[in-house]
Amino acid sequence: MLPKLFFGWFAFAIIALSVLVITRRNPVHSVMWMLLLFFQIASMYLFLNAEFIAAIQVIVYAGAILVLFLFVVLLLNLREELLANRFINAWPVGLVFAGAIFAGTLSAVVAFVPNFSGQYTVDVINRETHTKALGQLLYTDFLFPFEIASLILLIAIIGAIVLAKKRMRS
Amino acid sequence: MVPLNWYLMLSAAVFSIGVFGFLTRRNIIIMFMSVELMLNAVNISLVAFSHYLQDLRGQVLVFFIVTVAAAEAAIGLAIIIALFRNKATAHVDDMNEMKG
Amino acid sequence: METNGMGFPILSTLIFLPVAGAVLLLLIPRSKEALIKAVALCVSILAFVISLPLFTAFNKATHAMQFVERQAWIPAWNITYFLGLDGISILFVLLSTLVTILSILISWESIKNKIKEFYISILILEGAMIGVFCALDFFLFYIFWEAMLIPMYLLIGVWGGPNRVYAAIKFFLYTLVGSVLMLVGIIVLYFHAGRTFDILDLATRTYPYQMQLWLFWAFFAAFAVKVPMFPVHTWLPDAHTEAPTAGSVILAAVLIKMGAYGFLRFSMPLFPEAARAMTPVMLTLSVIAIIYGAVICLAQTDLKRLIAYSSVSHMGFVTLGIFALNTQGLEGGILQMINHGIVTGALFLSVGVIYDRTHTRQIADYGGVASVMPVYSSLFIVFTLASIGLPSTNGFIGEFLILLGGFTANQLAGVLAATGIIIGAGYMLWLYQRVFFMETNAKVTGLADVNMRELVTLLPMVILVFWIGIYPDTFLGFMHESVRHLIERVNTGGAPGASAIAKTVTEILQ
Amino acid sequence: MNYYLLIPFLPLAAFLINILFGKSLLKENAHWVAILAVAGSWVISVATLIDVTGGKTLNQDLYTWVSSGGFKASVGFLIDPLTAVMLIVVTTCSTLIHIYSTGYMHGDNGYYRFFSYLSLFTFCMLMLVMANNFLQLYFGWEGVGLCSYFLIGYYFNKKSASDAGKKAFIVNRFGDFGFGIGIFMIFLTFGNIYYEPVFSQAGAFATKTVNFLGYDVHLMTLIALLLFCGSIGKSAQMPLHVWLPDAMEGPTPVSALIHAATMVTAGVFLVARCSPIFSLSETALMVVALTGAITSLFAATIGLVQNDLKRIIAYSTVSQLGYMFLACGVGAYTAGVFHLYTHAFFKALLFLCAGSVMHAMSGELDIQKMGGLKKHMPVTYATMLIASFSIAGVPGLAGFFSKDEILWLAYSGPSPVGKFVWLIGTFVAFLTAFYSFRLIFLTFHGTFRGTHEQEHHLHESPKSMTIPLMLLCIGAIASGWVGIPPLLHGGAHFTEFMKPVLGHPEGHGTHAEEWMVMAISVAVGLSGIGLAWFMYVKRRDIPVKLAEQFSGFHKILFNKYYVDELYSLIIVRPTIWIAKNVLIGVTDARIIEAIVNGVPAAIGGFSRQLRKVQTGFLHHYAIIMAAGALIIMGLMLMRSW
Repeated sequence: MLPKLFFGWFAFAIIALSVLVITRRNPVHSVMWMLLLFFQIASMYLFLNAEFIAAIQVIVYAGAILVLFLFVVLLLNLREELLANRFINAWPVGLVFAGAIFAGTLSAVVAFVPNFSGQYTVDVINRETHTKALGQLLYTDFLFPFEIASLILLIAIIGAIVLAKKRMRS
Repeated sequence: MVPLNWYLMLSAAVFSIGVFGFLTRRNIIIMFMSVELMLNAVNISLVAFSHYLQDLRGQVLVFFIVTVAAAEAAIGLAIIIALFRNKATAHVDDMNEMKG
Repeated sequence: METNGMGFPILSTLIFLPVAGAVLLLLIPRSKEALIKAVALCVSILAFVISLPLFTAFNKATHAMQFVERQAWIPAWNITYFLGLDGISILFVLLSTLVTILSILISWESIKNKIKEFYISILILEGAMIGVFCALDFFLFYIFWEAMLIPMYLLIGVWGGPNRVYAAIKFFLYTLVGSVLMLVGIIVLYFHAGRTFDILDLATRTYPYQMQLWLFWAFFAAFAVKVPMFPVHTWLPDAHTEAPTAGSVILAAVLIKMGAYGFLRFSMPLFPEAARAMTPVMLTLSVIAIIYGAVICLAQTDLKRLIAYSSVSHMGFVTLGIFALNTQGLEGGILQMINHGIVTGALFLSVGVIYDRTHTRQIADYGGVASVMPVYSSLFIVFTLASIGLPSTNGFIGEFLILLGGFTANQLAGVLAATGIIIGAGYMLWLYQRVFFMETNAKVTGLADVNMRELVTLLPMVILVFWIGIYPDTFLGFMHESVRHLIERVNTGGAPGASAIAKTVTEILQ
Repeated sequence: MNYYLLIPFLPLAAFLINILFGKSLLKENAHWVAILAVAGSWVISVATLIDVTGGKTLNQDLYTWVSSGGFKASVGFLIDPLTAVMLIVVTTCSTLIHIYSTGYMHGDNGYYRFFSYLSLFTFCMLMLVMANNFLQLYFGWEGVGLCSYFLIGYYFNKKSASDAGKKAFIVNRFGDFGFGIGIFMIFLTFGNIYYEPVFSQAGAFATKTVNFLGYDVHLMTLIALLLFCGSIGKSAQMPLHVWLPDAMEGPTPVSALIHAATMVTAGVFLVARCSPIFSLSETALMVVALTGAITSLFAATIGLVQNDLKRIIAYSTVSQLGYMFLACGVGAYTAGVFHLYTHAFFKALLFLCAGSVMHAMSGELDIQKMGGLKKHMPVTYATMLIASFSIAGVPGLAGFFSKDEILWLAYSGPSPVGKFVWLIGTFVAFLTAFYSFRLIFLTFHGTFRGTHEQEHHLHESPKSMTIPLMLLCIGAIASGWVGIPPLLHGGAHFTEFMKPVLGHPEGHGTHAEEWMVMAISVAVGLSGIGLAWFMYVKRRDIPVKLAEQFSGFHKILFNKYYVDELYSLIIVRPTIWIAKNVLIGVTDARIIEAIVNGVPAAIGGFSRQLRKVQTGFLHHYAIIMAAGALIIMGLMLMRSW
């Protein structure tokens, strides 16, 4: 019963925070709500035996990406935007589409029953420790994608610098 | 024990909220955040799958998604800065430079 | 790797030397214009010198491929790197290497912007052209065939006249549409013959008649556009008119020969029955092209456009000879391809010489040039006369053999085609009169006669005009065996002993 | 007897030397090379003639020119009596005219060019007459046409001259069109284009018919008529005669050499050379005879009223060439060649005299503006008078013997149209005498009608011009003496000499008839001269009155029956019109280009519509993307149900 209660709390918090994130007029507020949201998600990950992912969620998402967002929002100085309409005029269309997607996904997952069991049971992970198990997998089977991911990050760094740099000559 | 379906339904809900935000908000930064929301929805379902199927590969995927999200955020925000510098607006319906 | 009897892979050298030269040019700073030109010229001359041994080492007594190079390339698809020459293709290789030198020389002063890229394009074009004539593997052939398009497209589109972009795109699309159909044909052949691209191998098999017909028309699409044959000729005037001199020269001298070469190398030996069955259609189209092109020339006001339309007419003669399917017609057709390359190439070179001075192509802007540029006029009249087929020039030998072959195959075609000779004299002499005779136009007074460089450019063509005209055996000798073999294949391929062409009246009567 | 090779190649060498070095080195001395070469050829030709009279003939290949499959043609030489005579005609006229030209062309700034063309012409003409196969004949044939083109258009800055040159070349191409197809037919028939085997096998095909373009025709008639097409063009016969009068734009020595003595007679030479083929076809012979007869009459009538000195002689040439064809057409090839040979001398002489007159008159050509020149230029007058007597057929002179032989053989020969063409020939003889002497009287007699300035300049031409006149004059008098008929106790040596090559028809008539034909021809000739004297010396008002009385007819004659205009109307203009308005305007522009440009334009139009989908608004793309995702999701769900 207890896990279900916790889940209920997380579900409620995550959905509510999500709605808050997308409905705030001021982006700074949105970012703040999102920060809370990420903490909620990270906590939920702990209940799913994924400590490392929870850590990443906090460190990378909340710590790095959101800070980036915040910087940009502050940098842009969006005073006029705060007075204008938040949504496009045709927002009901968006609602219909989002609803349809929700309905579609729901209909697919509602009856889903897991019928597969891998080798990483809770016991195994507890014994090996989560970080080590994940690390082993990353550095063996997923070594190549891992390296590619590092390259992507490198490119993103360079790209961000090039894009955001003020043009000296123009 | 919480059934897997609940997590998936939660994920679907968050995803749909993200979609709604992306489709309806005018502010490009909020749209961007909606995208992050969708990514997180997917992460939730992946972690849940990983837990219930007892397979760590789902979490490896999450790891990569986080990486890509970071890269995407860096590039995307850089673009937004460049865009704002030229157009002085963050409202996407003020921009249609790519009109055919 | 089979041996070619030369001790080194001469054909590969010929193909890739110009490409290497282009790479070398890439490394030279663009400010060193003189060096760029010199290197381009040296590379082209070197290629020509290397190609000369082909001329002497060629064994005229056999129709087999010579100087063969063969190496597995993409074994998974059974693609080989397979080169070789026979009596049909060898002369075109020599023509290509010669014409490249001349087009580099003629562009020496007329090309003023993007010099480096210009010479790179020409050298790459040379490599691709030689590749087309040497390739004996369909895949390799198609690569060269398409590779040729790009530098030519650039030559027209970048260094051309005012309407160059339209002309370049027209040229490109026209050719591409044709080539794509050919590609389909090649793939069909590949699978039908059990996954081989070997042209020689494919040319010994028998295909179902219906399939031959379809493939014949697929290949026809590619080759007819290149020739160009009658209904698909309209890219040529635009391309020629807008192209820079060097582009026009290469286009006229080599590129449009590839269509006719394709008929000889592919359409006929691969689909002999279809070729025989389609002869009436091809003869009709050829005759239409001859007369149509010639009559249009009568009303042209633009020098290059006139010569371009005359190409349509002259290439009509070539296809007429080829599809006469007899020795005289075929040998005449092949020789006429060379002739047309020399004569029309030379005419474009000559027009380039005077265009550099006056910057106008309108015939009405000229007149009386013979009084100011006597040497130039003498050279031009030689090419004019060769173009109208005066005996002792090369044009005569080719046209005579073609008409003889055409007349033998189909009297009406021969007679109608012969009217093209009358009209040909009409427009060329009209052109010559308007440009060189009559009162001296104010726009041409005081022009300098040809300088040393231009003389050196035009003289080889003059020599070839008379060489082929007076002693054509040097060149016809290369063809005899290959042509005999080709006729054998066409006449007996598929259904043995189906028909014997080239009957004299004597035989019919007796 | 290998020195014969030098005959054509000496002039070729002279041509090469002159064209390459004439401008820079030789300049005013260019004529030396040319004259030495052609004189050398003349000497060898004479030697060859002596050899041939001794019974030698020669048929030898130099090298194989073209060979392809069963087709072979070589550069080779055939020397027989016909060739020997032609060699003499060509080299003699050529030599004399070269010498004459040194005077006539003196000071012209294209001096070297002129002589190099003359040498080239001589080379081509000699190749033509010495050929031993049809392809080499064709080479010479086109070669002389080319030289004619150059020389007619020698004063190329003049539009009329360059027009005339072009016209000559293109009109000739019409004839060569038939000639070429004739060669094809010969090859298809005999599998060979060498004279020797062709002529020896021709008899075997005498009765064969062949399908030509869907019609069954008599093979030999077809070949003969196709070859005759070439002759019509080259020898300016109807209907392709239009180029020759215009060709008078060229310098006068050229008119004398090319358009009177040698090149234009190549057509006659061709018919004579192919006599074994022509003789097998009565129809072809009849066509030849009638073409010749009609042309000679037609040209003579035009000659009556022309005022241009050279054009009158040009029409006279056309007329005389008609005469030669008339002779060949009745089977009297020897007579035709005999006339060719005598005609070369007196007609060249006439032209050179005309050149001499022009020289004196500073280029004036209108005989109405001349008159009384005989006292200023006695040599020219005397020689031209003799030439005119010769052409008018005054007994004892060259023209008399050849013309008489033609008329007699036409009258008595086996040809079915013989009597008819004899009648025309006799009438033409009258007209010829009349217009020749109209020319003489208007030019040399009476009073001078030009400007004072011109009168002041009148002078006899230099020695370099008058000496050739005198030498040719000897030819105009004496060249006929080799063919005096047996009736006049002559040996008819010419006929005997030619017989092995050309054969000779026996006239079927009595001596009385022969005397009658001769008498009539002499009578009409003399009466023509008399009438001319009466009209242009005695009663100068008659021609004017006649012209007024028959103004319509006079106008037609004066405008040469409007043939040029007719051709322009039915051939030239429609062709250009079609080229401009149909082929360029409709087929190329409206049909082919419409398709070629239309397809891309249609695709372009479609994409212009299609690109409106690209609004540039991010939300539109987002919605479409969501819709796409929904559709995919829907499809997946449907599959799982």
